[in-house]
Amino acid sequence: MTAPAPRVRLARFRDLTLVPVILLLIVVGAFLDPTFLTAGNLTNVLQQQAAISLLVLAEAMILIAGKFDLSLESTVGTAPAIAVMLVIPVSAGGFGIGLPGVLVIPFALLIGAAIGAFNGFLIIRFQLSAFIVTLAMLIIVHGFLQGPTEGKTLFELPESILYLGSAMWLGLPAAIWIAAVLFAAGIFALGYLRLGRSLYAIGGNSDAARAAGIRVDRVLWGVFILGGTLAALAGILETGRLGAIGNNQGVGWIFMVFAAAVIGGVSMDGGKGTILGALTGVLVIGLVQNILTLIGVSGFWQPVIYGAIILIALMISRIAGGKAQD
Amino acid sequence: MTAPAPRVRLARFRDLTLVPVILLLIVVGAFLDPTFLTAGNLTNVLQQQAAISLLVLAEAMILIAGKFDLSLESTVGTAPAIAVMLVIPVSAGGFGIGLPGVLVIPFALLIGAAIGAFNGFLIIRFQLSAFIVTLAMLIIVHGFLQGPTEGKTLFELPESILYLGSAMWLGLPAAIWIAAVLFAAGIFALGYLRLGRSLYAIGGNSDAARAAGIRVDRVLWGVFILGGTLAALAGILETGRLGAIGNNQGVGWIFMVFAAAVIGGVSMDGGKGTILGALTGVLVIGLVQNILTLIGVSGFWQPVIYGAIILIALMISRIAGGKAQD
Amino acid sequence: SGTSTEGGGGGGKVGIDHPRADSDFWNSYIKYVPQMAGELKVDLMPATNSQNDVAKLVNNVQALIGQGAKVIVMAPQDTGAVANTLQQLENKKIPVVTVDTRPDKGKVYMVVRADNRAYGTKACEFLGEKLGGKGKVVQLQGALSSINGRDRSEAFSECMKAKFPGITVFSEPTEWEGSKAASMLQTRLEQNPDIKGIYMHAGGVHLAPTLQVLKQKGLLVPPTDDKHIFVISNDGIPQEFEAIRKGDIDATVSQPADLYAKYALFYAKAAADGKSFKPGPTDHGSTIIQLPNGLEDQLPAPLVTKENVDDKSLWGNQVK
Amino acid sequence: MKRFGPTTALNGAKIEITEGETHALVGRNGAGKSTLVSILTGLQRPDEGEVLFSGEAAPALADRDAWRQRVACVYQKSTIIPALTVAENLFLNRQSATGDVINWRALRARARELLDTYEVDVDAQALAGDLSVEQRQLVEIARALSFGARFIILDEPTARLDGPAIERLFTRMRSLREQGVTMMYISHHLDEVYEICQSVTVFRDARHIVTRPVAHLPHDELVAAMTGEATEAYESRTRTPAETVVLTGEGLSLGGRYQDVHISVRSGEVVGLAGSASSGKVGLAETLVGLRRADAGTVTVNGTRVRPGDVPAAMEAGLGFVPEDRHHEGFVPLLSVGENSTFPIARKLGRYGMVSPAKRRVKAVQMIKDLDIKTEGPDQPVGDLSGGNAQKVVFARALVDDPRVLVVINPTAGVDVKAKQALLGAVEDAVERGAGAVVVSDELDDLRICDRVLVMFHGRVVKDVPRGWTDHELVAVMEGIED
Ligand SMILES: Nc1ncnc2c1ncn2[C@@H]1O[C@H](COP(=O)(O)OP(=O)(O)OP(=O)(O)O)[C@@H](O)[C@H]1O
Ligand SMILES: Nc1ncnc2c1ncn2[C@@H]1O[C@H](COP(=O)(O)OP(=O)(O)OP(=O)(O)O)[C@@H](O)[C@H]1O
Ligand SMILES: [Mg+2]
Ligand SMILES: [Mg+2]
Repeated sequence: MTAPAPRVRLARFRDLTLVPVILLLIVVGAFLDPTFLTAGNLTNVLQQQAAISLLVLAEAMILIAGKFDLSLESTVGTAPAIAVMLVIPVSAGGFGIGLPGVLVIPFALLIGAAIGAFNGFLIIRFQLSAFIVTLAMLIIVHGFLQGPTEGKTLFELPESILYLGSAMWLGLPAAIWIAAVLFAAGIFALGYLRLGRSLYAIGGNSDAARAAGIRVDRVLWGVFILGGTLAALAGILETGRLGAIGNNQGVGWIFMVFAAAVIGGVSMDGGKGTILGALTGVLVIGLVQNILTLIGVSGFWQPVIYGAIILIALMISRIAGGKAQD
Repeated sequence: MTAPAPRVRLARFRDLTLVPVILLLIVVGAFLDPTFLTAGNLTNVLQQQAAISLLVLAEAMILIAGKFDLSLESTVGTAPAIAVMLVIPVSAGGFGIGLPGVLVIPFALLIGAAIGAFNGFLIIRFQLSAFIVTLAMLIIVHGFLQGPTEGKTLFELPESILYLGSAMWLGLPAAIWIAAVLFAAGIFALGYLRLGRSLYAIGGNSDAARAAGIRVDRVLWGVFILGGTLAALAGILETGRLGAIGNNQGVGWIFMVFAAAVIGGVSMDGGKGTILGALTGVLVIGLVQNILTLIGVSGFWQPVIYGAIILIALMISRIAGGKAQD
Repeated sequence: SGTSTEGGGGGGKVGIDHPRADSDFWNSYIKYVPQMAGELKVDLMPATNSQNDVAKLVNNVQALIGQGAKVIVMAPQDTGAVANTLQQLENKKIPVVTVDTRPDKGKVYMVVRADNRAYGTKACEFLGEKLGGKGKVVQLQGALSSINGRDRSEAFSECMKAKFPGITVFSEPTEWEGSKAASMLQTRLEQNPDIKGIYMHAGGVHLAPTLQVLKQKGLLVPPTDDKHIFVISNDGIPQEFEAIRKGDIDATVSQPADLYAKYALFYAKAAADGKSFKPGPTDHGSTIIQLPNGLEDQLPAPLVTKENVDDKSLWGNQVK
Repeated sequence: MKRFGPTTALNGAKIEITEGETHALVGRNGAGKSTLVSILTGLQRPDEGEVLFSGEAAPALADRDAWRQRVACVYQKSTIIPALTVAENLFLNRQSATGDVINWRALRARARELLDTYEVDVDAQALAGDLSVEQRQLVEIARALSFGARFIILDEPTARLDGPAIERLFTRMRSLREQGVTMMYISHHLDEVYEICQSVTVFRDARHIVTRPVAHLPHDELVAAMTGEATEAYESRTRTPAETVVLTGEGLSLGGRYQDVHISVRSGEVVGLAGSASSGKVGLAETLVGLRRADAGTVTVNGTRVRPGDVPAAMEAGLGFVPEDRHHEGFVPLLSVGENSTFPIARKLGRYGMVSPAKRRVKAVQMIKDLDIKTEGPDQPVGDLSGGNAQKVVFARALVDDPRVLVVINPTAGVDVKAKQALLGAVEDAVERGAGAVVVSDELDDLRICDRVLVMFHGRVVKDVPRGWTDHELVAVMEGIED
């Protein structure tokens, strides 16, 4: 009984295999551009990643529970847009129903939850493939942004939906605080709550989880609903940051979301990974984007460098983590 | 021992759960537009789907073997583009190396194979996550189209690369013949060849496959290389059809490729599905696109209808197939 | 240049963000930028690229400011979602020149663009006249979520409805994709063999697929032939000119990539030097108009046909 | 009554268990025992019939908590979650004793206490996926027993345990019975039934055959009830090994598992490998077949020196083997019985890389007959077979190429009495055809067919015991009591 000790310690650090990558990026960034290490720039990085990080949080939970949700990226635009259109006048591109403006945030969250619930319904009740259901939903939900707006940007927004994404709390953008609190809650829930732990059991072996008395279907459904709600919140933050809802808000995010979750150690096969790991993944991606922007790499070659850095991060986390990935 | 007969027959038809959907689409199409059932229109549908169908063939094999390749879509543009740039003069956007024009097809296939080999190398030798490696490669490979062309469309192409995608053989576009022959070969290989059957074993339980004497790594590597080569061939056909290589050739295809494979019954978890099933998936998608174009649905709402039809196809194949999907 | 007044001196670094790198038009623009910067002696910072993503645009602009940009040149493809950024820039007293698009909200120093609605109208008038006000035409639309695609599309359709009610318009949403354009055009021609006109929103992505489909159908014939389909394109890239010379297509609207680059930097430098402008005609054949949130210099976008296709002043004839 | 498609897994079967007794359920592979277990624990709904607990109707299927209060179970299929620690697996879904927030330190302490109670020597913080098959089984048992349920079902708990572990389990079961706990016990080791149970129910072909107190059902009658015919005890055959050596391992060492092992097997010889837990016998066998790469030493199969860690090469040289864990390395669940059993000879089933389905079918039908596999036919996926029948398919795969060297690891795990005889007979048949065999097993019955048994202790071969040993002698060597 002497061997176990080092193994345990390793296991605990497995969430943090990206920390050397983050340190490396900070050193490289500081070296390449003096602006990089300024508080202003680092705050910008965090603010820019706040919205997408909520998607990573949602996707990490869904992946850990052994499922998949591609449609989150469409919810980012559609949930706040439909909510806004419920309250603004026809002249500004709304439906002209004229519901009170303060309700726009609850509406948006509800719409996100409803999209998640519909995903969950199809996947769990009908036992359809999560990948393909949410792929179809990605297309459909985005259509529900494009259709009613006819491709136009909504820019006359009620003040309430702009607040969260643009306010400053204690000298930092509110979005950073919100993301931080939600990540802390996620780390706590998936580490210390029975419900959170049940995601690992379901993702690891759903028959065993069922046999152990976990209400697998109910928990999964809850995770999809929570995922949709977080995506809607991400949309609210993004709306506040940009001051308008464009027709492709959120479009194309999902690849980055998966990249962040997976290099952060969350397995695509379910049951493995942590929220803290996913957070490190988000930070790596944010720092890489920031550095590439600062040094002004040619737009044509930027993707190559970016992709190569993801690959290198993956290899480093493979070597540091020591286990084959899936 | 009287029972087995029905089960076998059922199992054989499980590949064909989309046939009712296809029949339904044909009836609906004929009803909605008189052009639909003309030989000319149906030939167009097949020709339009020929290139993407090769990607579906490649992805189906990779999925059956339990892996994943997102980068195929980038190979569709990059492999022919680089091959073309090796032969055309600088004035037309080439590298000015001036290799003979007849070599452009072999070059393109080789480049595709090389991309597949590199994917395989990272995934098999380094045991990295296939999803994230090929996601990074999707970005990188596309960068290798954007970088050298500086985002420009290649218009001046050697005749040889245009031939396959535009020629007519026996009254039908050559691309249709090529896709048909390759699908027939795929159906035969995965049904009756030792090597083909080993993909199912590897995807179903790779440890058991190894213990049964299958050279798992070698086979997987071969599948990635074959996948890259097929993607390059798809790129060649597409180049011939469009007469130029644009900077986003193939971009965005991968979602449709997965949708076709999965509604066609190929499992994302490996070991399940057939090439014939994948082919029915391609046909469904092609028919839906054709009908939507014929009836001229508003561009804004088209995605909603499109996504909804994928969902319905999925449900029908679920009900007809009778088994839960994953 | 209209009327300019000298203000306090200064100068300073100009930050520039490119909108995308996947279309020929923007790539020509991107190539003109450093060249023009050299000619105009603009202190240009390394360019960023927001890859058609407004979120990236915002990040890039923040980075440019962080690195000390005094003027920003950008081409927001999403004209609504930059409102907040423009507000921030205004608060920081950093003037903004936008290229190609006109932000819906937020202060701009100068908008440098040709009118995309005018492109659609020009194409409509050209096809309407050629077809004699009756028949069927196809418009291969760009992405409807982009303002340019939407402007061209709406202007074309509205003009057809108003001026040529006898013409039926089929609108195909191609998302700027050649593959979709080819498939949709092929299907539409199968359904309506009597289509007589095509308007392509972007020659860069639509030209080759359209010609390939027409060739396959045996419809690539001179205007004198009954089967001829009149094709008008948009962009003004050299390949379109080549096709016009060969008689494959009939016209294009030349989008002035060189002028975009030149006047974007010209106004950026002027802003850095503290100059200001007033509405009115300019010395380079354009007009400055007053917007609620700034000024706009409307550059000319000529219609190119067989008659003027060899005109040396067209940017498409200067590309090497 | 329970049907799976065309298969009737239970047909009017009934079982009645008196409170406080330990009740055995026996039957051949595929008799429907595990299906009954899943119905009795509320995982599946019977197509017809009902379940009563103390005369009350069973709770609704969705009400898992109610089921778990009534019955705890060790399932035949693993319900361990590999990515979680042992401690968490033990207390899955009841991690926190009080309140909602999990106190990991307390959880580990509880787990350690539980593991100590059941004398399970594993680290509570280890990942369950890193445990050996045997350790995992012990964790499952400890978990089921720890619920405090008044009714416990154990479905083949001893199939993967060695002697001392089984003894510890029985001690525990006896003390539970003294506390009035009712148990249902499923096993293919009939001697265990006599040792631990008071009454026994026999199933055959999905039907209930007989229920009787064990004292009133002698061994022969019990076997006859299971198989439907009189069956004699297995007699191992004698033979004289030839001179040719078909398998040698020289100077093999693998860090932490075994050191400097020499082994050589002649044609016509069966060599046993025995040893208690962690003696290194499985690791050694896995090295011989190429599943593991030794740190040092060489393996020669049938005269060919095989590249270390290269299973295909070893198989080409003439090796057939049965791996330790059939779920892990034994079969591909979605593929048919026919395909799973013929993979090693695929190249012989057609020309130009083709596999002729007709030839495969013929071969598979023959293997199904030879090994008496209960299946709907060669096209049934192996994943749908009962545990013992799946094991037979793995055996079929090992034998299909008529190997010159046969290495079998725990070959009869979960296999019924009659099938056990068929499988051991198949090993002996292969040996009579000139093969050399290595049998790695925790079951002394399996080792009886061996011409000699190599006993391993702490990674070294400590003794070469010739045929004719008594149980007591062999166990003493295995435990290191005598050398
Ligand atoms: N999910 C399933 N699908 C189809 N058939 C099944 C399924 N589960 C069990 N069966 C069939 O039901 C029958 C009874 O299986 P069961 O697992 O109950 O046998 P068992 O008595 O436990 O056998 P063993 O001793 O080998 O474990 C077998 O013929 C098996 O093939
Ligand atoms: N140090 C270890 N690291 C990883 N796995 C181990 C280790 N020790 C044992 N195992 C697991 O236990 C199995 C058997 O181990 P080994 O060959 O060392 O002893 P054994 O005599 O078969 O022990 P047992 O009787 O407990 O099975 C192996 O297949 C392996 O999976
Ligand atoms: Mg069983
Ligand atoms: Mg063992």
